[in-house]
Formats: sequence, C-alpha cells, structure tokens
Amino acid sequence: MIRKLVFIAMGTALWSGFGASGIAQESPSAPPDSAADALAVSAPEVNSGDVSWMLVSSALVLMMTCPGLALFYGGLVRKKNIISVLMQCFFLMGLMSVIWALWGYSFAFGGESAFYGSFTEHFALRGVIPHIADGQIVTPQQGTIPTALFMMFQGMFFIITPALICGAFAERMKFSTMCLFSVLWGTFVYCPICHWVWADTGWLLEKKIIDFAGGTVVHISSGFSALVCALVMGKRRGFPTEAMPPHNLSYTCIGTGLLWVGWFGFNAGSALEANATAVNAFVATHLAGAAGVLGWVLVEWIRDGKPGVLGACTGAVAGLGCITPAAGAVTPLSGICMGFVAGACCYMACTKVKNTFGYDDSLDVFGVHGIAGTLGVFLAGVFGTRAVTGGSDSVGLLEGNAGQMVTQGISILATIAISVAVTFLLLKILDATMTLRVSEEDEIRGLDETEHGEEGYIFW
Amino acid sequence: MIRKLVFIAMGTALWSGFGASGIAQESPSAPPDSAADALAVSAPEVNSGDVSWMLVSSALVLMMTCPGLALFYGGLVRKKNIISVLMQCFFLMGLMSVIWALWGYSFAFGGESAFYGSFTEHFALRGVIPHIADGQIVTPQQGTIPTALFMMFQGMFFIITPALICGAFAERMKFSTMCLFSVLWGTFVYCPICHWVWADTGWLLEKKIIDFAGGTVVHISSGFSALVCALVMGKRRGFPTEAMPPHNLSYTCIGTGLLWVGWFGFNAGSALEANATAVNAFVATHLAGAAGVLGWVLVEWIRDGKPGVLGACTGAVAGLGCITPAAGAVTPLSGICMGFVAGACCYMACTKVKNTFGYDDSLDVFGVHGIAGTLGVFLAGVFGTRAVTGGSDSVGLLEGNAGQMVTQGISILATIAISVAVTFLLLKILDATMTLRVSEEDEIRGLDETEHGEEGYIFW
Amino acid sequence: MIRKLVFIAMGTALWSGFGASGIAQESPSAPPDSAADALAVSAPEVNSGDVSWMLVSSALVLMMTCPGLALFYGGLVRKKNIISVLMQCFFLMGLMSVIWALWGYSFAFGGESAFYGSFTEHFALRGVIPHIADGQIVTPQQGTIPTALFMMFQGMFFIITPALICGAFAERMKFSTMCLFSVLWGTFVYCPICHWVWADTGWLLEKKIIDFAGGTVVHISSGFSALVCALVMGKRRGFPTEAMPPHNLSYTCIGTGLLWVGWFGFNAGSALEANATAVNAFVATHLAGAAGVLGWVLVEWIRDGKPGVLGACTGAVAGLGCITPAAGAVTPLSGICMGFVAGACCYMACTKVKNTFGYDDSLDVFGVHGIAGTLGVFLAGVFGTRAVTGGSDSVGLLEGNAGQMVTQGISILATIAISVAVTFLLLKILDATMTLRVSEEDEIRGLDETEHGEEGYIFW
Amino acid sequence: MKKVEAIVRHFKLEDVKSAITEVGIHGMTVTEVRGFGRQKGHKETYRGAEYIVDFMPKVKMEIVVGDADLDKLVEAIVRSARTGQVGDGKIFITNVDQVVRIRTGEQNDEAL
Amino acid sequence: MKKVEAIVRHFKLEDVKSAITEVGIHGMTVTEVRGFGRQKGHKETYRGAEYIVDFMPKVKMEIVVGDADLDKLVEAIVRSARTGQVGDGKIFITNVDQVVRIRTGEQNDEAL
Amino acid sequence: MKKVEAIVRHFKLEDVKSAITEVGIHGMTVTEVRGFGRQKGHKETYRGAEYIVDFMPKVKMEIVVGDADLDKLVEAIVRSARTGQVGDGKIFITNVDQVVRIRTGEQNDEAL
Ligand SMILES: Nc1ncnc2c1ncn2[C@@H]1O[C@H](COP(=O)(O)OP(=O)(O)O)[C@@H](O)[C@H]1O
Ligand SMILES: Nc1ncnc2c1ncn2[C@@H]1O[C@H](COP(=O)(O)OP(=O)(O)O)[C@@H](O)[C@H]1O
Ligand SMILES: Nc1ncnc2c1ncn2[C@@H]1O[C@H](COP(=O)(O)OP(=O)(O)O)[C@@H](O)[C@H]1O
Repeated sequence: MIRKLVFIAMGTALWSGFGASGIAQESPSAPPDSAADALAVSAPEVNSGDVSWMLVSSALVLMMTCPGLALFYGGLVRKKNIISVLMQCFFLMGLMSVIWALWGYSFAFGGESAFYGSFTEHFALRGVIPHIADGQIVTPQQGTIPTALFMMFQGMFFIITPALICGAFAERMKFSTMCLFSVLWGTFVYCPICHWVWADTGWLLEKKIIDFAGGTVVHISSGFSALVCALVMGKRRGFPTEAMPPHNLSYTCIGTGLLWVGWFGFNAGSALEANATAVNAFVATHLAGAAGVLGWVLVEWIRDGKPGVLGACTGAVAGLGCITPAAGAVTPLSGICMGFVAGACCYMACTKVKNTFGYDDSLDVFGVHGIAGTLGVFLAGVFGTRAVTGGSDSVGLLEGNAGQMVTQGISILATIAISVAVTFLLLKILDATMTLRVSEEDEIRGLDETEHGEEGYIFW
Repeated sequence: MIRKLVFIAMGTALWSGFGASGIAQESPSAPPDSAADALAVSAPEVNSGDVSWMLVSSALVLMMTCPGLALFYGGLVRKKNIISVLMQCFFLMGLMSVIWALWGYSFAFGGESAFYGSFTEHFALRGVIPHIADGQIVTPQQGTIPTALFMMFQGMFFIITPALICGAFAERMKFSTMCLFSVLWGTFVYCPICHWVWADTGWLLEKKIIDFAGGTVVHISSGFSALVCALVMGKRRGFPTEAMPPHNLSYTCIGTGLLWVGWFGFNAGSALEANATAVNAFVATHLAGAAGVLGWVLVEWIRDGKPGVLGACTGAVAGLGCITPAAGAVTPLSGICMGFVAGACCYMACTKVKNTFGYDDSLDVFGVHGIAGTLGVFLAGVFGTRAVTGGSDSVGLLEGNAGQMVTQGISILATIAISVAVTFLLLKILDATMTLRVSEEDEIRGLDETEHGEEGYIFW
Repeated sequence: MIRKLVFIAMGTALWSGFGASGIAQESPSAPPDSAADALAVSAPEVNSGDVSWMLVSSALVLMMTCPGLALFYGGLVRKKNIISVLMQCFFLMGLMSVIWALWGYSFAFGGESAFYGSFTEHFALRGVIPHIADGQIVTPQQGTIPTALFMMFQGMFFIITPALICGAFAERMKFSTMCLFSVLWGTFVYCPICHWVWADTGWLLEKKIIDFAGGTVVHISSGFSALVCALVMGKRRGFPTEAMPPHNLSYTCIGTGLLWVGWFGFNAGSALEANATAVNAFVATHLAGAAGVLGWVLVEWIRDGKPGVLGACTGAVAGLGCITPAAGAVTPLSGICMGFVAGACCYMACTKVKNTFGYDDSLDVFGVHGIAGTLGVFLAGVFGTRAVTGGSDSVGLLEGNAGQMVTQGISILATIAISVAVTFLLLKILDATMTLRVSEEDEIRGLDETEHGEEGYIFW
Repeated sequence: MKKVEAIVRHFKLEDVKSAITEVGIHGMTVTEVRGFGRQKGHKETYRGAEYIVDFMPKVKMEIVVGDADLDKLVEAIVRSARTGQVGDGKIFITNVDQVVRIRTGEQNDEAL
Repeated sequence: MKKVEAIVRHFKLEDVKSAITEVGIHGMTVTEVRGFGRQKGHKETYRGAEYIVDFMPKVKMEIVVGDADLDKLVEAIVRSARTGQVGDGKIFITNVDQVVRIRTGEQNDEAL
Repeated sequence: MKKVEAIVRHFKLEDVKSAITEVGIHGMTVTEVRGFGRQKGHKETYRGAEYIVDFMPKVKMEIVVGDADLDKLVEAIVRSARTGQVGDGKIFITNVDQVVRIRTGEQNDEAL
C-alpha cells in the first residue's frame, strides 16, 4: 500500500503533522473556538477506528504508571518502603492529571512561541472540551479525533514522566516535597520540552527532530533529572555497603509485563491514528523490547554467570525506552538492533558507570531511561527511513541524511540542559524551604510507617 | 465540530437512544426476529471502530472484577480470608455470566413493561446471537454494533455489581449462600433497576433520568444493598475492638489501578460508540478519579496527619463511582468538581458515619459506592449540559432545568427502595433456609481453610 | 444483518480466508513484493477499526504470557522456584519474538508447500514490513490490515505456546536447555502445525479444518508436548509423596483473570477484523470460560467437599482452551456447553488420570490444555454452525455434516503425532548434549537461587 | 530469673498481652510458629491432591521475669489464653542465668 | 523435663516429624529461622550488585520431653535429619523447670 | 555451654554478625520476632480506623557458645547493637546441657 500520509513532513511526529496541516498552516493566529469551527468545516471527520485506538492507548499509558511502574519500582525497594513507592506513583496519577487539565496542557501545547506554551490559552481545558459558542455546540477536533482525546493521551505522558523520576530518590524523599517537586518539574521541565518537540510552533519540531513518542520529552528528561536528584539528595543511609536487594522481584516482573503492554499505547498510540504508522510503531516497539531482553541477559550471563529475571526486565525496559523516539521512523528490524544495543549498554550504565561514580540512583532511572533515551534519539537519526515515515526525502544517516544527526544531537543536548538546570534549581529551592529528605530515623524505620502510617504486608 | 448525534434526547443514556430511534420508535411491538430483519435493512451498518471499542470495553469491565476488584478487596481483608474474597469475585464471573445468558439479559432488557423485563423474550440469548430464520442467517444488530456485543457489555456489569456487595459481608459469609444470594439479587434487584433505567420502555428512562453508566443501576444498588447486608448479617467477631488492618495494601493499590483502567471501558464504553461522547466520558472519568484522590487525601492528611495509599485508592474509587452516572452528560471540568467532592464526602462516610452508627460494612461498600453513587446521580442533575449530551434543550440545574433534579431524586429514591427491600427479604429467607454466616470457629480459623480448603500464601 | 463475509469458506479460519481471496487466488505464485503492489491496487483499504482491534488483540495476547501465564504458573510452584517460572515466561517473550521475526513467521506462513513453510521467503520480515521497491514505498497488506500486524498478532501465539509447556517441567529444568528447546520446538513443532492449519497452502486448511484460534496449533500441541516432557524428564524429587502445594494462589487467581481478559484478544482477535465474527468469538469465549468455572467447581465441590479458587481458575482455563478452536464457528450457547464439559473433564484428567499413570506434569499442562484442546477441536466439529461461519453449507455434525468429524479427527491425530514425535526427539538430543535437569542439590535449594541467583521475596 | 515460653492461639495474642500488662509485666518477645500436637489439622485440596496440614499456626510469647513475678504471670497467661478446646497451647518455664539491657548495659532484674 | 531444640534443613522437616512421632512423641513447635555457620552461602546479583547470602533458611524444632524420652528423641532426630553435607544443623538441649497445659492447667509430664 | 539470646534491632543484624565473627564465633541462628517493651510503637490509620502497633519488628539471635567465650560474645553484642535509644533490646543467657552436631554426631564443645 502506498502510504496515504505523504503530506506528513519527514521526521515529524505525526500528531504535529495534523496540527501543521490543520490549525497551524491554515489559521495560525485564529482564536481557538473559531479555529475549531473552521476545523468542523474543513477537517476530516472523526474516525471511530482512530478514536477507538486512541481511547485504548490512553488507558494503556495510564496502566503503565499504575499498576505498571508502581509494581516495577515497588518490587525493587525494601519491604519497609513499598507503600511509599506505590503512593508516589498512584498519587501522581491524581495530582498530575488535575495539573494537566488546569494549566499543563495549555503550557505544553498552547501559544505561538517556539520555546514555551501559554498558561492561559487552554487554561482549565478552554477550547479543548465540548462547549457552547454562539448557541452552537462545539467539539474541538484535531486530525480525526476530538481534541479532548489528544489532550488526554498527552496527559498520560505528563503523569508517568515525573513518576519515572521517583525511582531516583526512592526510600528517602519526603512525600510532601515530592508532590511539589513533581508539579514544578512537570510545569517547568516537562511542558517546555514537550512544547519544543510536539507543539506546532516548537523549535525542535521546526528543526524536524525525530522523536516519535518521547525519547527527549519523557526518557532523557526524566533520566537526567533523576541523575541530578540522586546527586543532590545524596545516598541512602547504608549505601553501598549495606545489602539492599529487591524485596519482591515477582512484582517487578509483573510490572514489567504491564509496562511492555502499556508501551504499545505509548508508542503505537503516538501515531494518533490506527494506521500503518501505528502498526509499524507497535511491531518495532515489541521487537525492541524483546531484543532488549536478549541484550541485557546475554551480557549479564557472560559477566555474572547467571541470567536473572531482573536483568531480563530491565533489558526490556531499556529496549522499549530506546525505540520510543524511533518507533514511527525506523523499521522493526532496526528496532531489533536498537533494542539489543540498549539492553547491553544499559547493563553497563547500571553496573560499571554507577559503581565508578558512586551516586545512589536507587532504581537506576538514569542508567535505564537516561541512557536508553539518549541512545534512542541518536539512533533514530541513524536508522530513520522514509519507508516508514513516508515522503520522498531521505530520513536518517543510513539513507544519507547526515544533517539529521545534527538535529538529533542538538535535541539531546537541549533536553539535557534544561532538565539538569531546572531540576537542580528546583531541588535547591525545595531543600532550603521544606527539605528534601526524611530524617535518618524515619529512613531507617521506613517511609511506609513514618510518612504514610501504613504497612505493606501484614502476613501474620 | 457540530455534534452529529443531535437526535439523542437530552439526558438520555446513549444506548437507549439507539433503541429509541431504532427499535422502539419504528417497530415497538414487532417480535425480535423480524425487528432484527427490519434493522438489517434500515439500521446503520456495523461500524468496525465502534465494534473495536465495545469489544475492548467489555474486556476492560471484566478486568474490573478480576483482577481489579479481587485485588482491591483481597488486599483489605486479613490474610486468612484472601482466598475467600478472590473466590467470591472469580466465581461470580462464572456464575453471573451464565445467568445473564440464560435469563438475566432477557429480564433486564426484554419485554414491554415499564417496570420489569421478560424472562422469555431473550431466554438463552434467543434473538440476540446469530441464528437462522427462514434459511437466512440473522445477526441481530443494535445501533452500529451486533446485539450480542451489547448484551456482552451489559453482562459485565451484571458480574461486577454483586461482586461489589461482597465487600460488605467479607470474612464471614457462607460461600454457598453467597452464590444463591447473588443469583437472586441479580435477578430481582439488578435486572429491574437496569430495566427501569436502560431498557427502551423503562419508566426512569421515560422520565429522562441522567444515568450514563450506572450510578443507580450499579453503585446505589450495590451500596445500599451492602448496607443492608452489613446490618442483617451483623459484625465480624471482634469488630470493632480487634485490629483488622488490611493484610496486603500493595494488592489494593494494584487493584485500584486496574479498576481505574477498567472504568474507562465501563464509562466511555457506555457511549456504545467510539465517538465524541465516549471521549468526553473518558476524560471526565479520568479527571474525576484523579480529583477523588486529591479530595480524600487532602482531608485525610489534615485530619489524620498522614496521607495514606489506602486513602488515595479509596478516593479514586469514590471519584470514579461519582462520575459514572454523569460521564456522558457533564464536562470534564465538572468531573473534577464531582470527583473532589466525592473523595472528601466518602472519607467522612467511611469514618464518621460508620463509627457513629457502628455497623460493620467490612470493606466500606456503602461508604464508597453508596455515597459516591448517590452523589453522582444527584450532581449529574446539577452539572448536566447540552454541550455534552447534544440537543438544544437545557439539561441540568445549572443550565436552568430544575425539573431534572426531581427526576434524579425520584430515581435515587426508587433505586434505594427496591435495593433495601428486596435485599432484606432475600437475606431473611436465606438466613432461615441455609443460614448466612459461617460458624464462629470457622470465622476465627478463616474462610480460606474452612470454606475453600486452601491457603493464600505458603511462604516457608 | 445478513453476514457480509459470505465468500469465506465454511469452517475456514477467517484469516486464511483473506489469504484465499487475496493473495492465494489472484496471484498465488507472484513474488511477495509485487503481490503486495497488486494488493495495493485490488485489496480493500486498511480499515482503522480493524487495525485498532488487531493492535489491541496483539497487546492482549502478549499480556497473556506475562503477567497472565507468569502469574498463573508462578503461583503454583513452591516459593523457591517462583523466579524461575517468571523468568521462563518473560525470557521467552524476548527470545521467541526475535526468532519469529527472523525465521518463525516465514517458516509458518511462507512457501507453497502443504506441509512446511519457507525459511527464506520472509526471512527477517522480508516482504512483511514497509520497504522501498523501485523507489516506491510498499506497505504489505493482508485483508484490511497491514501484513506486519498480522505477523505480530501471530507472533504473540508463538510466544505463549512454548511458555505453556514450561508448566510441565517446572521446578526442575535447566534454564539454558529450556531456551534451546523452546527455539527448536517453536521451529519444528509449532511452525509446521501452524502452516498446516493457517497458511494458505496448509493441508489441514485445505481439508477445511475448523480451528479458529488454535485448538490444534496452540493447545493440543503444547499439551501433548508437555506430557512427553513430563515423561522424559521424570518426576520432581519428592513427587508425589512430598506435599507441594501452590505457594501463592492469589497470584494464580490474578493470572487467570488476566489470561481470561487476554483470551478475548486471542480468540476474538483471530477474526482479524472487528466484525460480527469477532463479536461471536468474544461472547462464546466468555461464556465458555464462565461455564468452565461452573463445570470444574461443581465436580470438585461434590467430590472433594469444598469449592476452591484453584479449581475455579483451572476450570476457566479449561473452558477457554476448549472454545478456542470453535469460537468463530459455534454459537455462544454451544460455548456454554463446551466450557462446562471441559471444566468437568479436565478435573478428571488432572486428578484421576494423572494419579493413575503417575507422571509428574507439574502444573497440569496436559490435563488442562491437552484435554481441553482436544475436546475443543472435536466439539467444534459437532457444534459448528453456518449461522456463525456464514455460507450456505452445513458445518458441524449437528447440522448434518458428519464429514467434518473426520477432518477434525485427522487434525487432532496429526497434531498429536508431530508434537509427540518431535518433542521426544528434541528432548533426547538435548539430554544427551546438555542435559535437561538441574542437579538434585540445585533442585532442593530451588532454581531461583541456583539458576538465576535471585530471591523471589525478601520479606524481612 | 525465669523465661516463660507460652505457645498460644494466634487470635489470643492481644488478650494475653492485656492480661500480662495488667499484672505489671511490660516486656515480651513474640514469634510466629507452627505447632504440632493433639489438635487436629485440616485438609487442603489442590486439583484433587490432598494435603494434611497438621502444623497449626500459633504464636510463641517469650517473657523473662524475676522469680517473684513468675506465678502471677503464668496464671495470667493461662486465664487469658484458654478457650477449653484442644490446641490452647503450653507454657514452658526455664531458668535464665543472666539478663543484659543492651542500651545501658544494666544487668539482671534491673534490665527487665 | 528437657527442651530439645533442633536446627535442621527445611526439606527435612517432614522426615524428622515422622521419625519423632514414630518414637512416640506427639508434640512440637516449629519456627522458620536463618542459620549462619560453616555451610557456604550463595551469591545473588541484582543489576550487577552482588550480595552474599550467608544466612541459610533452616527450621528450628522445639520439643519438650520427659527425661526418659530424651535419648531416643535425639537419636531419632540425628538419624532423620542427616544428609552428611555441611549444614545439617545442631541439637541443643536445655533443662525445663515446669510445663503447663493451658487448656487444663495440667502440669509437667502430664502436660506433655 | 551457654545459649545467648539477643533481641536486637533489625538493621543492626549485619553489624552484630560482624562483631561476633570478629571475636571468633562462627555460628548462630536468627529469627524474625516482634518485641513489646518500653519502646513506643507507632500509629497506623486505615480509612480513619486507628491501630496502635506496639509490637516492633526485631531479630532474635541465638548463639550457643562454650563458657569461655561467653563474656567476649556478650560484650561484642552490646557494643555493636547499641544505638542508645530505647528499644535496643536485651540479652538473655541460659544454660545448655548438651549440644549435638547432626552431621557427625559430635557432642558439646566439639559440635560448636
Ligand atoms: N512436646 C511439645 N513440645 C513443644 N511444643 C509442644 C509440645 N506439645 C505441644 N506443643 C505445642 O503446643 C501446641 C498445642 O498442643 P496440643 O497438643 O495441640 O493441644 P493442648 O495444648 O490443648 O494439649 C502445639 O500446637 C505445639 O505448638
Ligand atoms: N553456635 C551456634 N549457635 C546457634 N546456632 C548455630 C551455631 N552454630 C551453628 N548453628 C546453626 O546450625 C546450622 C548449621 O551449622 P553449620 O555450621 O552450617 O553446619 P553443621 O551443622 O554441619 O556444622 C546453622 O545454619 C545455624 O542455624
Ligand atoms: N521481659 C521481657 N521478656 C522478653 N523480651 C523482652 C522483655 N522486655 C523486653 N523484651 C524485648 O526487648 C525489646 C526491647 O525492649 P524495650 O523495653 O523496648 O527497650 P530497651 O531494650 O531499650 O529497654 C522488646 O522489643 C522485646 O522484644
């Protein structure tokens, strides 16, 4: 089948494509309501198949945070902190969702600037959800789906990204500070990067970055912020001399299975349609996750003598993280290569690199998401192909487009820069005003008892 | 986009809409088969996007019962009763499904009466599933999906509603009595209410009740029946002096995550199409759940000094329960208000109210589902808006339609009346004939050992 | 509604139908690329609803392996082997996926032979994923979905089938040998049977076998291979005198819930479209699972005195396994009968039969999947009806087509023959070259510690 | 000083604790154990395979007391732990040579 | 009366129980413990971080017997718990002053 | 021979183990226990229902030693287990009549 979507610019995330062809090009400065009216006339009809897929994808991405990530992380801490990890993930589902509806979506996708969004344009979902204008019911639409659905799908990313960071300061951060940090981080790190990459007027989109589903926006941003958290907060009491093995690897394994399933929504959903791009993203995602398992386990088996399920799980996440930016731009075969490399590299990052520098990134957020995300954005520039993105221009380095590598490099650096700088600033301010860590006694007793007044398991 | 579905009467649950425009108006008294034939000619074609979404929604609602509810409830009981809770949820998936296929669907959706269905019209799925009539293959259709799918989706509600009640008599009810009670309750409480609200000829539908996805049918009915169960069965041995903390809050948290994800099928699936109504229901549902988390946790944090994950989870369920009747009639912003209020109110109901009256609603079915459901049906009448339901008449109180509040009030009262009366009657009969509770010794040893001959965890 | 798909031959799995009407009939000998081009012209357009459903189905089938099966099996072993079971399931998701992409799909669906596929035709997804031919972008399509999606959906079956076998040799097999065995078994047992039944030129398809979603390909093949494994490997140390109760039945119950949900993807997804066949398969699947619960529990309650959750779960799997080959060919009412019979029969197989012969099929793969699968293929020939398959010829025995029983019988025997013979051969070779079992000391200490160097739970 | 080891039913733990503290003893150490004795176990059945569970869950309470408190302690335990059914448990009393409080280094009766 | 505490391997529990009941002793209390001793532990590796697990899972059986039964009990345990490999465990024997059966108040030998 | 039972804080286990092995003792048995004493418990709240948790998680270490090693062992435990806060735990010392190594049948000091 010849790809229908030839008008999508090469290397452009598809959902921006809709904007580009719809709102941005035809009526860039129109106020939202009339833009929506305009859409009602000129836009393609709402497509039930696409709506169906995007509803499912949104649900799947929510499932990634809880139970997915909650179990993945929850299993890795010590028993006395299981509740605290579950609570961080679960409470962020509540908190970040409401923030997203209030100003997050607006600050990410609103406005005309290349660098930041608008707090007011879509404040409290203005112009996003059904409303009545001039007595007419208006249901804003984006591409073939209602805008509210696009907003919701994006909102699920806004939840999971700060939740990923929680792995870095697990077992020692104050819950109240964590909440405020997440809101501020979401607003001042996530939203700007999201705007750069996916908003119609974002400067990285303008530069034709390949970041299909969030290599920069989600994985590099959270991974490098996590590293800063680990460094600023300091080590857990007893690290690294005291043994801190995962208290429930079966949770970690279940969680990874759910993350994997949810990732299909994350990546294939990022096509915003149930089309061939979604299919390619799905297949590439699956095979990259699979190859990530093989990559990590192989290296671990050779170096440590035994293949472990934690390695298999971590390898899967590494592979899945790595393919994220590339899933809509590379073939599934390239996905296998990328996943395998990511699995192997993340093993090295979580063992050699961490040991060398001695920081306590409790659950290896940097070693997995930071490294895999960076690798993924980089390799998307290498393996990107017009067979997948459509169009007639060459896409990645292997197709001869060396310039793409520059764009990818700039995107990586810019994402790291803002993540590191703003995270550092936020942590310093919060430390001074409300402190970051619980007391040493509370850390020893465990956060479940001291921060939440609950116990994870009462088995007798 | 101007809403396509303007023919849907204001405040009418969409699926009834199909009936209203299809079967009920054009051929109200035609026998099912020929009605189906008529549909084959005049009805819209089966839409693959809608089918896709409704298949997914059905699967999601099943997932709510097990693992969702099974884990949510299972984590809350003491270790010696974990199997009994899992068994109740799981076995009801088997039992209620078969009952639904045999007579439940027929008694809920068949017949011409305003008050009850017909046991015979669709007995054993007659006229619902593909069959051969006059040598022709007939696949009955409802709206844009096969009737069998509508039946299936509805059947998943028939499973989860009695399963919800199990929380009230957890840790002390005889399994055999529970089975019979659920069948009778499903038949004589659930089916009638379902008929009133969602069948073409139901009297509450006629009154234009706003109950999109089951505030009356599912939450009020189960919540108030649960209260009756708690009162009739009496307290657990040792309640309230003995400590009965949840044995595995991590299960409760995972279960809540799955319930939340499943609720998208429950609410957005109730649009019966993958359309803008489904999208609105999805977004409103998500934000109400999120706000429910914030509502409960905030009050708990202030009153008890610590924010707990059980509070966060319960708040989410409260918010999700509250938005259920309203999801297809209010905007997502109203969803935030409703969720927040529900979270806070249910906290009060589960703590103050329960303590004051001293009944032992083991897992707070009344305090969560009863209260949130009632609140939701009430607030649906307040916040309902034609921006979401379509049409040109005003919908809720805030749009000036005070009459809707009367309808909502009547609906709430009628639902409570039948639930309380019939549940009370059933329990009294069952107590006299086969007793409701296990022996005191069995209660002490735990139902896992005594009722099921199994152990939940063997960790040594 | 009169069924659209009347051109689908009676008793033919639908996806083969597409092949038959598309590739096979119009251009049987054309090389893949030009066939794809031809499709681009003559084939139906990609349908977003169908794509949406098949993406979801693929995700659901993956979820069946992990967390579904991983939890179902993981809960049944002793605590010291939980990691080994999780690892087997999870690692196979990595390993089998990559094998499938490299040669599995090609060897199953490629080639022109009636008996085996081609290693080269689609090696490394050649002709399956988007590629550039003559400067044109080609996205191969099959029916209304991209071929890559068909490949992916099928690939999920390739993962779970060997994972099912793991239940037979749980708690004693060497991990390295298990990996190699699975690759070889997938290649030389799964792929040939899959080719016979679902590839365009397969001899059982030619014979018009009714095997909608894998009664032969998945359940009989894995069940009988499992029996051979149990016999060749010998018993676990201590079996049957030592008590080996499941260490965590709550996992088994959660896993079953997820298997059930995933099975909707497995069976209803096998329609390859979001159409009435998918709906029928969905409903029949659900009711068969439900009836399976009732069947097993009833017999168990009568014979053992107590209804257990393990029985309910196993009954569900039995019912679901039994309906698998029939879901697209029988009515949901027949599904209830089939599920009930399967539940009761599998109880007998797992208790009486196993005790009589004394083999140690650790987690009853044969007793559940082998028996239920055989029963299902057999009963599909009895209950198959043109009301569901479409067409005007009679389908099953009850419709007067006794010949179908012969086909079903031959299919069962052929599947058993190749499964038993090749599995036996592979095990003998692997035993001679790398041994099958861990040492007795390792078996006593548990595979978690000795094979994987990890611990499942660290609760103190 | 004496060590009193009482094996009691699980659900009696709180009652016994109250009874003990009422007689003025404010320290004890509790362990989850399984007891085998006259009390009949129960049968568990998994897919038709029967297991007799004859190790019953119990709790063991260890209380070290000065000799003077011994009798009233034993009496308090017996009174509060009794149901009259087989399986109520046993009390074992042994001699303790020396007690040390780790925090202070205090010894013997002072350490209790 | 004597208390016999036997630390044995996990999987030997059933064998030892049988051996003990065969010599006519029908009560015991079992605890899950971790033992540190000569037996080499094993290594666990989580994302490259190695932990030496040198506390091995064992079960502790506590059996209180009349003095007359002591020898045959010890003999039965040694016989049934032995594998000959390092880590088979130990038996510790201490004196018990008094035994009470909670259900009846019976004392000493009568209470066993 | 003496049995030294030390009830210590959970997170002190590794420290105490090191201290003990440093003074030349290479065997011990550890049990997870709950202790009730002077140390204040904490409050847990579940949907507004408050529970006072006054059984604190502790570990019990049992070490049987020859009489000669007793003092240095007790000293090592006290030193390594102390934090100075209420709840550091106790040491109880009792007499052991006999020790048997199951693997070899060796007795008493030879069995340690
Ligand atoms: N000889 C013994 N040594 C150690 N513990 C014992 C002994 N006999 C009984 N017990 C413990 O006491 C518990 C109760 O004993 P049992 O014989 O069942 O009932 P009763 O205490 O009523 O005689 C047992 O479960 C076991 O834990
Ligand atoms: N001095 C001791 N005090 C208490 N328990 C001990 C002592 N030495 C050994 N044990 C227990 O006995 C178990 C077996 O001891 P170990 O030295 O490993 O082997 P063996 O019994 O063959 O000499 C240990 O795991 C520990 O539980
Ligand atoms: N009389 C006693 N008998 C047995 N164990 C005791 C006794 N008193 C205290 N313990 C144990 O010692 C632990 C510490 O005692 P506690 O009074 O809290 O603090 P401290 O050791 O600082 O005096 C308790 O948790 C309990 O396990």
